[in-house]
Amino acid sequence: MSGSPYAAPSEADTEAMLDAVGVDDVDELFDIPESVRFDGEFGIDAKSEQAALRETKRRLSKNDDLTEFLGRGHYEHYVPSLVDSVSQRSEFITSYTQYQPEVTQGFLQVLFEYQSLLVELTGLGIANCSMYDEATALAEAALLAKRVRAADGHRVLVPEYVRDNYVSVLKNYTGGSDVTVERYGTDDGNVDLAALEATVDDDVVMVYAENPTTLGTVEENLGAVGDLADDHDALFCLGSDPVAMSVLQRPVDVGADVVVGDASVLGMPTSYGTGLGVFATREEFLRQVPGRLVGVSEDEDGTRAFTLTLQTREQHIRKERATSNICTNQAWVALRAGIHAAWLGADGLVDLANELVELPRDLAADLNEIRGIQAPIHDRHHVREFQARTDQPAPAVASDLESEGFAVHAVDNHILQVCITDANAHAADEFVAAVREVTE
Amino acid sequence: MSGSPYAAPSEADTEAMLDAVGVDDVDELFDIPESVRFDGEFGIDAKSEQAALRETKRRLSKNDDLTEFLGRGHYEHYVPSLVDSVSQRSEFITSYTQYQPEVTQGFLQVLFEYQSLLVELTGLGIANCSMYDEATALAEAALLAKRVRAADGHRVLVPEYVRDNYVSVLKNYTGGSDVTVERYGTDDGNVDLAALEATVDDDVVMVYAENPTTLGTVEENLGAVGDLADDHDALFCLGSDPVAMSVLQRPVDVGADVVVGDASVLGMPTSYGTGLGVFATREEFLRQVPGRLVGVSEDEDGTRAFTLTLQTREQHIRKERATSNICTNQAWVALRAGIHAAWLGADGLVDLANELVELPRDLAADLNEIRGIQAPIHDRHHVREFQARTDQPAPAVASDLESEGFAVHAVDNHILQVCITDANAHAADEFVAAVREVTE
Amino acid sequence: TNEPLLSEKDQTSVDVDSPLPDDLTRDEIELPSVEEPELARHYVRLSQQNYGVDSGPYPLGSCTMKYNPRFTEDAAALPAAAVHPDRSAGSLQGTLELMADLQDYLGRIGGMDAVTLQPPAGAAGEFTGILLAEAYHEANGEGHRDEVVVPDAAHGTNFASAALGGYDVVEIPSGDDGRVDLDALEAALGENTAALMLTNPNTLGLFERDIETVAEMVHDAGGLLYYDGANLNALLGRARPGDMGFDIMHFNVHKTFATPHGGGGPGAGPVGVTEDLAEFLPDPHIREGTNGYELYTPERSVGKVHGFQGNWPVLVKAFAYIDRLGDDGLGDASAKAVLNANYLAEQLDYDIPLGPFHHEFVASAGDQDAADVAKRMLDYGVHPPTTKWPELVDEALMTEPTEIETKSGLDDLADAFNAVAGEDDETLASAPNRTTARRIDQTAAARNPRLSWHDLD
Amino acid sequence: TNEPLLSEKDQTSVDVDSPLPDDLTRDEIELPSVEEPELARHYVRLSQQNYGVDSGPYPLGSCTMKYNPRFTEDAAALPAAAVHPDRSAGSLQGTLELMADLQDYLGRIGGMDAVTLQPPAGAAGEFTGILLAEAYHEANGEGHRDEVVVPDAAHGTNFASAALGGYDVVEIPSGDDGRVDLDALEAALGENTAALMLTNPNTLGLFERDIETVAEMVHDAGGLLYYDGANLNALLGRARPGDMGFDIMHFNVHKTFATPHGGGGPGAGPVGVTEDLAEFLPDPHIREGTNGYELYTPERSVGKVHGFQGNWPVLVKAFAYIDRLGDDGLGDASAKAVLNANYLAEQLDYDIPLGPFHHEFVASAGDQDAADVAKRMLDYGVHPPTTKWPELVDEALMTEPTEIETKSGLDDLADAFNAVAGEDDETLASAPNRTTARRIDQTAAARNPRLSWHDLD
Repeated sequence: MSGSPYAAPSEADTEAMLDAVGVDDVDELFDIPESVRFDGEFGIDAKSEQAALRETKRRLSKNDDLTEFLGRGHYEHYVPSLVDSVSQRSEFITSYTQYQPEVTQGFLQVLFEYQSLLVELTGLGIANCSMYDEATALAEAALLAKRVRAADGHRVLVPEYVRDNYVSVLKNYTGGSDVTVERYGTDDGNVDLAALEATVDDDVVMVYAENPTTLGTVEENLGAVGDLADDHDALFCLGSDPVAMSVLQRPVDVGADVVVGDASVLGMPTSYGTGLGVFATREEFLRQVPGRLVGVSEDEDGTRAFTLTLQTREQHIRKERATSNICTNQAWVALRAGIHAAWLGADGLVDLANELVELPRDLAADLNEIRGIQAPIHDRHHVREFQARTDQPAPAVASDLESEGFAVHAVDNHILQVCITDANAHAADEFVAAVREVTE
Repeated sequence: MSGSPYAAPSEADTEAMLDAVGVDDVDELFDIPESVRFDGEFGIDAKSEQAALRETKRRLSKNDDLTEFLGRGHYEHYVPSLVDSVSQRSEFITSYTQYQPEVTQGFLQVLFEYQSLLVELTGLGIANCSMYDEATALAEAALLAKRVRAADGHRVLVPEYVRDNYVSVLKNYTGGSDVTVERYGTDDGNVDLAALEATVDDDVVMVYAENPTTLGTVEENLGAVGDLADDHDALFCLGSDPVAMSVLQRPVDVGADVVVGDASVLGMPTSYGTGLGVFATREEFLRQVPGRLVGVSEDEDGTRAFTLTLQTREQHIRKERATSNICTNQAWVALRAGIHAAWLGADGLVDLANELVELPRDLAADLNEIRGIQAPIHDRHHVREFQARTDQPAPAVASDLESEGFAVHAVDNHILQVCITDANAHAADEFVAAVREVTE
Repeated sequence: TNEPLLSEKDQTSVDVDSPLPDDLTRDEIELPSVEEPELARHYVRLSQQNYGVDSGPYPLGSCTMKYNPRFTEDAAALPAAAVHPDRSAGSLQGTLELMADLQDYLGRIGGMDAVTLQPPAGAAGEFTGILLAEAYHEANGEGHRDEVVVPDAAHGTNFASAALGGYDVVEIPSGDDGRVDLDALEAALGENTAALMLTNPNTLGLFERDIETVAEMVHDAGGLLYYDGANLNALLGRARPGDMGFDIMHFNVHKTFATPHGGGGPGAGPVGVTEDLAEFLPDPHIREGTNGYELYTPERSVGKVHGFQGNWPVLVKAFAYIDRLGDDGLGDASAKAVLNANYLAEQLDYDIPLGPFHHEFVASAGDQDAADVAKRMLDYGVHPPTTKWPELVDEALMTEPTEIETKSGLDDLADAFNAVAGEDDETLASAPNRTTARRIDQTAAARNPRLSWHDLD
Repeated sequence: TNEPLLSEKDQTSVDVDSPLPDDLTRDEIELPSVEEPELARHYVRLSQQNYGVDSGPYPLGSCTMKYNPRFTEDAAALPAAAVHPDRSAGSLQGTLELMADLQDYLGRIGGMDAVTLQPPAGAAGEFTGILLAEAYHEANGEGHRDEVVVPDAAHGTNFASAALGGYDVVEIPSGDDGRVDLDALEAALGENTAALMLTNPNTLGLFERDIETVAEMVHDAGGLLYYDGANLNALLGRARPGDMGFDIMHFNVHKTFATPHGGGGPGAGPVGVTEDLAEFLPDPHIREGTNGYELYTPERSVGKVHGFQGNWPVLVKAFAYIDRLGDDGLGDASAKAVLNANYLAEQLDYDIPLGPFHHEFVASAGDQDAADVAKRMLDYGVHPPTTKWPELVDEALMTEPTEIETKSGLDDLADAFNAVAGEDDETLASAPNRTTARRIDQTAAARNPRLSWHDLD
């Protein structure tokens, strides 16, 4: 084995090309000072395709094969085969950003349809093509809020239930913008309106809440949260996802100004956290939106055509005054999510969402039958997941469950979090039995 | 769940269509006498895609996960990812036979390139698009021999080493043609020239031999076999495969009139015996060839174009006087084999074939070190596989090896057959250890 | 623009150097050596010059070009499906269970008592059926029966499969109504009749209303009744060949159970039989024994019709399809297939002489040349119907939209038909103009056969 | 012809009926409900209206559009790769080992001491680098440093990422030779300098010959040197950022390690740093501990830059690519990338003012409008280069063929360039004519933004 199997010129062609260029050796084409030339080795052996694939497989086979009851921001739903089949088509997966729309109408239409899906789900006027994930989308929302708010302001309020991970991202993104991120209180797994009211003031640029929350609960007072934000001219940013939004209160109806979330709940298997950041907002903020937007126009013949638009917001044109530094985004994940959503259709989305209300309700009830387990701990409706209190230390329970082949979150000393969807529901009975086994 | 998820008309459309057709219910469109109407149930429950996939998986998971050292006509080589990626493209896999060549140039060219590969490998003038597998190709060869031979004749001679499976197919196909199939002797894993000479006569229409043989041996006297057949105006049919042919004696050079074999050694994983019947022969027999042929022509603009040709040989035109009853063939498998061959290239094919000579040689030597095992039993060169003698009963050894996670052929009371290729070579050491374990 | 042949991209001649002695090897081999990036482009471009069901309507009569559900590909690609055919039955309980279940499903769907999965295609299924009929008659001491009766409108494979089995084919003309002419049948049947091969609904889409009489006549003559499964998609859940008196039948899994046709194959042609014929089925057969599923040789097996077990991955796809659709889905597939054919027919300007038809109909191009009509339809971005066959209808346009088309898809397809119906012969004769290749000279291809790149300059 | 929008195929309004109380649910939702056969066609047709690397040359300068090996897709799709990010480290030893090995590979390739895989794209890598620089200066009591120096030819993301971190961007003009002007750099550096962000070879394909001097100047000023990895494909095995004095760098895995760009992403932007900066890396980091691989929080970690661990499947693909190519393959990739660029340049009629260039060059369209040149090239079936940037070259055609083109592919590409070079402005302005869409009105799109199907009539 020598050389790259993907470097096309044959030996004979290489000779001819060197001749044409007028050098004897390709090394002569490298204008690198001797002093910084690298004459070492990386020490990586070249391999056949078969061996390279086997090497990856060999490593990954060291992962334990657990049935996951995990959620908290990353979810699995059954992904129809059509998604892989279509998204792996060369023309889609090997293409670049649509800088030449005349030859990339296909992907542009796919992204336009994805934007349309999110507009329908959120009720907001516009959605972009994607941010990296929910955390970075939330951060971009805070930056948008800072930019669009009439008065200067410095505070972003997020509820206690938001993952530390996301808050860390939010703080990093807003660190350069004279914004502080603060937590506000919650009550029984929902926003504590009184706590929010006590802290919100005119220095607040954005109030964030989630529905469903990271705890799996359905928020019951979103309209009031929106009103409180509105009273102080702060933006109300709501975190959700495309499946939940198909049945939960429509974001625009509870006063949301921005919706963020992770749309990789559609189209992707669990992928160690790969996201698809939702970013939808009101039309009035259009020119402050981060990321790519696909719009409709006409071509020379007057035929409808799609194109990236309003690019003057973006880094490659506006540089340090851009609305965001994002360039490469999650377009292909958006393609996959779009196919999945189209495959489900309106009915399928609603049915799935309803199933995600029933499954955790039933599983919590089953677990609650077990001595030493109280579930759910929040007196709320749930989507996909819920928390349970364990008499025994939760980390030990989680660890014991791992030995039984199941993964759950231990979020506190005596709190487990359990997620159930269409993807793992078939294992619910075994899971309950395992929990009984390790706790009783 | 009701109805087929792949039946497109919506409920509203169905109503409108029934109206247009002028019936109230779709049942009215079925002109079936009451007495033969079926009013029962199949008793098959409709399922979601997820559930149906799980049901297939559930069944197949009951297969033991064995590392196979099996061959004897069905082989595995590493199949590059490009093969799946390309062959699964909708335009290829969802298309029909190329009856409208103006919109199927792509598949026609693929098949033309496949034919060209076989012409190069065999040295014979023509190759068809595919038969079902080696066994049916062999049978078609015998029928071709019967048709093209100047004098009437009734005997087809095949060597002892041919699988009973194949002989059964051969007998079934020739049963309607006044042909008898007879075995002739072999010597140390090769054709026994003397035995052949003793039996061949002017009533013989075809003599068959293999290279490599079903036993894995390389035939050393093919030229003489060809001459013997020629002496009696019988066709010489050679069985081989595209990988072996890239280094073994070129069929045309040993006098082969027809080459059959299984080209599914390329492009396919083990697939419980799915084949790709090779059928190549001399140009003079062109109009007697069974199956599809792709040829070159020009279109209205004078541009080179491909098309199915010489269709008057085929069943849809010539009916009972067709050269064969074959219609649906193995085109998609030919596509896969063609991609695999192109991916290997000339060098890659030769390298692979050479590896297939070295691997069994080395493995046989290793097994021969084990007390109670003699390998190989034939004093020949081998390709992919060889036979070994076991002091213990071979079926018991094979069964014990199964418990250790390996599958081998027990072909006789004290004879094992072992196949090693690039696909299982990584497990050779464990295999040798297992054989030692179960025999010593 | 044409994609060059691989051989035009590169030809590399390799001197064969091998661990084998020189006299056992060839000297050299010359093949293209093209790196993967260029290979990927080659095949992607070629695919783009090919039309499949996913490209648009494919109303090819008698071919039943249904949508191929993508999940069935995933089912067939499961690693546990990739096994060698010589594996012990004990180590392949999953494979055998799936096959046994598929046998069972097919038996229920066809109304048959036993089913073999071995035939690798529909025509191979027909031939298997012929072998079974032969063995049956032999066993009954009626080996003299050497004729197979086939209606003129039958698929060419029926004739060829019977001939391959050594039978004389007795062709009978159809009646004016497009169905079996009972008098002609009566005349054709006799003591030498081994079987009648029948498609129902026939290739005109017409149900053979007299099927019970036909069955009685064939059986009275001592023959067997063979069902060509090509048009089974018209009957799912509404009628079963076994209930009509058929003794043997084959299934075309790509037609009825949506396995992809792959540009020509692989297919699978399982064969179902009544109890009387079960003992003759090919070797091996699968059954559930006391220790799980097992392979066995039926008592008077005809032997093998394929080197191994047929086209297994195709069988997995068929199983997954049936298992997903179930009774409801299968019945709905037929209902919509028939509705779609009738709705499409209703929209066409072309005359459709015979009916009532089911899942397909044969229109007549009238004064137009049906083959030209087909070429012209390509210009409208759709695949044309089967043409000029069956010959019972002048300039036949044999059309089968299947259940996968939407109403608006059918409307568009009808628009294409009707646009062509209104065009003059010159326009038709010069078509197609908007395709990868324009009209291809078939005569030149056959007169000067060039079948490999070695034959090109 | 256009493929209709899904919303034009169907719109189904569903009244939401849910187990939740009404006041917690929406009333209705309206979305297309299209059966799978039609959906498959929809997406297949849309794909056919899209151009990718597998379609033909894609010499988009600075984007490094390499062939995406298909086996890396299979690697990333392995079932064992599909895991939840909150799984315990103990149960994910395979994932962690692969990540640790990729960190190690990237460290060796870049000459860096530690690497984080968390940034989900190149720009996210830049931003992570900025966070690291900030944390480093803070830790050294130099939190006052609030300026990042960026050459005018740098990628727009450099400016935007620095700004996102709260830094003032000090832009410096390039010298006449297209490289960093040392005087301008000297003037820009000072006690407030946090970092210089540099691409090498730069966006003109030119190696910054004075890199050692540049590094010394930046370090003397107390700043850090940041390497933008966009052009690393030019240097593999021949030079390493770490050896040139860079303190921080990001890798664009789709550019250098052939992961697919997917029409815009996902990417991955791993960041490498020298030992001094390792303690600031994002949380969590991976290391081999006594009980296997483990996740830990670096001592002075900047925290998180992605909700979880970045774009994991992309990282698997990058790992598989590097593991397959090894030293030989990676070095050859760069050699052929540079050879291809030089060979292509040699064939062009357009002027290329600056050199010697490496894997890409910037030609000038001269009197022609570079954007029009690009549109016209589409008519020749190839993807055009990046245009009008960098502005250092008039009417820039920034061209990067990469190593995947054959000589004859480059000849064809050159023919397309040269054909366009010989055409008049009118022809160019009216191009393209042979594409799915003709020239699209960008102004109208921005003036009247219609960003969802709700905005259409």
